[in-house]
Amino acid sequence: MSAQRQANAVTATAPDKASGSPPERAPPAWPYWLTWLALLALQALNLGSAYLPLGPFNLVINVGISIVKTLLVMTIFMHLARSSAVMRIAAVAGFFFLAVLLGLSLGDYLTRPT
Amino acid sequence: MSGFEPFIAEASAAAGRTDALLLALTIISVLVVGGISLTIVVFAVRWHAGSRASRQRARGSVPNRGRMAEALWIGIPLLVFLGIFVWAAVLYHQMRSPAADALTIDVVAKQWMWKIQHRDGQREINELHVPVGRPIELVMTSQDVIHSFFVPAFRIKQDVLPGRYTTLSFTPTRVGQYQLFCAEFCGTSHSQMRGTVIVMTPSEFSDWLAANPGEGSLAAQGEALFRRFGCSGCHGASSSVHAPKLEGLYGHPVALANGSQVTADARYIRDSILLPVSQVTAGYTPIMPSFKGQVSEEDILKLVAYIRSLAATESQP
Amino acid sequence: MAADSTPAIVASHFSDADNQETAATLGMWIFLATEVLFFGVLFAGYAVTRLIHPEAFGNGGRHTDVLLGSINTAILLTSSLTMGLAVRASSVGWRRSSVTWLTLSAILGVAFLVIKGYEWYHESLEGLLPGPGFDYSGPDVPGVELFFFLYFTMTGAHAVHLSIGILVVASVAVLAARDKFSADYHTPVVLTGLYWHFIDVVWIFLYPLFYLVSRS
Amino acid sequence: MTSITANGGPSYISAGYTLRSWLTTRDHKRIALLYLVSILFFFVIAAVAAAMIRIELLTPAGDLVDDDTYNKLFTVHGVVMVWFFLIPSIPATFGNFLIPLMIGAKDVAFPRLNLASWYVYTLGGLFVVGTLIAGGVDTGWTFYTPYTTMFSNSHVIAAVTGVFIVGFSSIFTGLNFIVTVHQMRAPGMTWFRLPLFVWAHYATSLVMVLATPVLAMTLALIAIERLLGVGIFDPALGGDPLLFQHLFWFYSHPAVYIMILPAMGVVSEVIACFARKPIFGYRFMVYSLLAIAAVGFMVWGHHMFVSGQSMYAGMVFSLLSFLVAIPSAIKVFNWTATLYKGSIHFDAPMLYALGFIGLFMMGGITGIWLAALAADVHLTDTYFVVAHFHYIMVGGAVMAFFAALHFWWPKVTGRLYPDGWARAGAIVMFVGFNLTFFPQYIAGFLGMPRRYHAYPDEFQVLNVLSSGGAVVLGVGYLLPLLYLGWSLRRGRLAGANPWGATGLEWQTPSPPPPDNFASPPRVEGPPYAYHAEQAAGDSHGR
Repeated sequence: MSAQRQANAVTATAPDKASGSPPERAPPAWPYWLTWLALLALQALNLGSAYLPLGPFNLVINVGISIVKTLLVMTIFMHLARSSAVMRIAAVAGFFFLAVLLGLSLGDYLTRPT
Repeated sequence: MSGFEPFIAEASAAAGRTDALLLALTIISVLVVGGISLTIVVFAVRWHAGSRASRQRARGSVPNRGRMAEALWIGIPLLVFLGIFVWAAVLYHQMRSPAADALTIDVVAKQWMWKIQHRDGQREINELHVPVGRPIELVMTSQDVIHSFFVPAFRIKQDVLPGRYTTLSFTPTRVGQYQLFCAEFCGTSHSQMRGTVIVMTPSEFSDWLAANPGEGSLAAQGEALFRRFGCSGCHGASSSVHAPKLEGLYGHPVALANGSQVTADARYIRDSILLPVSQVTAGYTPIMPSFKGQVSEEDILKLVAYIRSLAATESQP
Repeated sequence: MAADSTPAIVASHFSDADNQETAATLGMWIFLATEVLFFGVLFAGYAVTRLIHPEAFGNGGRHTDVLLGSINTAILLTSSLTMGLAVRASSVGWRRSSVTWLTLSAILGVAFLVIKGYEWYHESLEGLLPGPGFDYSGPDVPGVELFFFLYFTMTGAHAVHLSIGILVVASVAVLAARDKFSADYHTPVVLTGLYWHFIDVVWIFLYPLFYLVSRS
Repeated sequence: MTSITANGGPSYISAGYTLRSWLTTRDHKRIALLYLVSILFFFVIAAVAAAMIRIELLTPAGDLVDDDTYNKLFTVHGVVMVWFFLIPSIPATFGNFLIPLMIGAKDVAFPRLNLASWYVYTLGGLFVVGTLIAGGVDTGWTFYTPYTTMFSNSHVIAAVTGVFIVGFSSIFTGLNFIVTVHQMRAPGMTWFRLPLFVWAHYATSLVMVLATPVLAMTLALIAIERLLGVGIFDPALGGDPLLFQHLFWFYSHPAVYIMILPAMGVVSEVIACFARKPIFGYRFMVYSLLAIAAVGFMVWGHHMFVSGQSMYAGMVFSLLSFLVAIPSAIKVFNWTATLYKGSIHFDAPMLYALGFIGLFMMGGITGIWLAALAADVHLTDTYFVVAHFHYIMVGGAVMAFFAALHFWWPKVTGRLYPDGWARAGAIVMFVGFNLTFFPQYIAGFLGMPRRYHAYPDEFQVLNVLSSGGAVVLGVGYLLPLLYLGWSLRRGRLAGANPWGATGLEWQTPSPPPPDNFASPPRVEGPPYAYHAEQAAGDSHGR
């Protein structure tokens, strides 16, 4: 962890550091702001697309955008981009087994005779 | 094959086929459990602590012997399992494919009895009379909780759900009386929800039908209900209301207002009576009121029978 | 990292602070995986019920307040930004900055709840609260009622999580203000952040499923 | 009980004798004992219910208790056995006690969470005891809708609340174990040096953590639906009862693996120790544990072949169910192969473990019958299913629980029990179990439905046999209580390693000190460094 922190280039001035330890280097803030802008843009896209008559594709686009937003939040805000493999597996596991639950149970409903 | 005949009657076409599968499973199980148990006993005796049997590895033993053994006992069970899977799945598919000329009988389950309605209007409770050799299709629904229609001698079982029709197909092959159980726990007197399936020769069966006339055929009763509930006011031939015609409807595809298509089967008609606005036919306005709570499951089945009878009369273009 | 004013508090059964932080973070991720499946049941329920009542979900979806829903979505996304910045600040030991961003996140969370509460209040006045008082006329009333049942259950479960989140963020902010954290020990902030972002992720899916159905 | 360890420091037991020292402990070993006492309490409740069921079924008429009481009895038996005994049985007790010892750690990663887990378990248990006192619940442990939500007149909400709460105790336990195994391993304890017991608990924990929340939310929906009359499961309200079954079995099928995976871990340890051989195909054993845990999530629909589920879904679930049987088969073959050219001792733990293999094999192979679609149509919801899952859950998981109890008893208490009595107990249990449950296979095969308070006369012979066997089985369960209780005061001191076993837990005194190890252990090689060639001549190898 700490090695990764050191590797980041932006130097922080740490004006409010109360005690006498040396100033720390902070990771850059721009990825957070950029992600935020991207999320808001995606939300606008989400909202806008909902008013286009696309039939079933409205739902596909809605869920697709939500997945992209989730990936952004998880990789940047939740630091999965620089986490160990174990954390990534733990993060994916829940979604994987949720997909199993949704997939196999919807499979029943979609293959029932009408 | 009839390996289990002395122990449990084999009285339907499916029973013989299922028994062959069960016999194969029995043989495989005895061989596997017996074989492994015997191996364990032999090893345990031969290599018990203090025995003089050699523990040395055989000279020149094959490298990767362990991995070969694993491959062997992954591969062989896999093949056997796949074989059983296919066999059992084919039988299952067979059970679920009703014959075209099947005799349809309606079953309504409730806590804690089975109510049966025959096409010609005969009604019975906890008894089901059927002719031998004729494919039967039960159309089943429940008035309250989930039940399950289970006839061990036929090797068949199907849950009976509220709010939905499930079907059960079988062909009785032997005259006699067989037990009918409710197999899904359904409350206080679940264990008393039993009945008898009486398989008769065709001539006995027609005698029985004649001796137990109902109040006219199911379709005729349905027609009476059709008038009584006022359905004919809109759906009747001379009605001025713009409502879908029911002649020639049953069994045919219906285009819905939302662009999708459904087949007009018992389920569709049931839903249309209880939730008319959920599946509106294309080109019509959703003006039909819901009959939920006013019409019983048995009456719905009668109405279905009536609408079905309309299909036969005027479906030819 | 040993020479710091606020040394990490390492429980005796951990080998070192890094080990302890990794353990706590992994624990949080596993907890979030259980949360995914916890909410997953409701999503599965939504999917199946929508499959059974497609029209009703369209009609129900037109009765939610898309404007307030969209504003709330933006608020929550923004709170994720502030939370991310709070974690960043605490990871380098900036006390004041960390406290500010944490407080801001909590305030945004409260704003979300206030708007959400206002929406619920209006929907209940309109008779859209499922139960004996459900008052809706139109096709497939049961389907619409189920839509609103899922709407209230899912947004309700989300709001419960968010309320817990606000309390946790507020307490962590207090701890941060009391200088309990340092660049070497700020695990509670990291964990709070993960939880907060997860709440955001849940909402990211709830938004289109309840506010953007059949708008076209 | 031994109060002083070999090196003179106090043991985890003698570290404090006050009630407070137990109720506020964070020592995983003490929490394990708290759990042990609690689960035995619930085991007794569920066993009494089982005994009353078996007495009722002696005659075809429903004459001992009325139908509602009978329905409540089997519901209590199911609910308590599944959630309050079997699920926590091995993980929360032996898993808790041994995982830190086996990996050379001082404690689990989150000791406070560990204690919280026990309190949550106890709180859930109080709800269930409260339900019982208030008059019970009659829905069956499966809580099928719409019976549970709309038709039952019993205390459904209290019962599902209890189960909802207890779910969190298993989530806490699972979370703790996963992080512990990842983060707390001693130097040199690489992943493929972990004992299979630890691997088994790792796999179990994955299931606990990922399946339990689904149950919790599903039961919450049940409670809401019953309370408010709105919900997605009731067809009268536009919902679908099969959705409940999907969600319920998404948890409850993997729940069987929560019970059986730790049992497999126990048996692997015991077989290796008493055959004096490394486990055959260690890596395959590891992979099969993980495969069972993962594929086990995808087979739940085999409980629903006649439920009205689509035929194609049925076929997919059937195929997947056959596939999940493969790794179980691998394990049985590998245990058998481990015996080959071993130096086999027949101490009590080994007898229990061999009994496990036999019974698990029977339960597993009848699982194949039930995975086969057409066969399942006839057999499901009959006593065949009852026999099948009792062979797995009682024949498998409970036998393994007793194997673990006998194997690690000296480690936990520092005392040895009389081996002759213990061997007799194992044999009585094995025989009694088969007498009780084998007739149920036949009854089910002949068509006797489950959950029947009264039944047709022709099934009486089989039911009397089964009830008779239950008496023997009951004696089998009482015997250990007697001699293990006796050993607490009178048993010989065990010493650190009475079985001559490998594994880090045997390298510390019995009972272990509060911090587990005097100095942090270092692991140099793979597990199960047994040598049958050398042990053979020595008839006791210790």
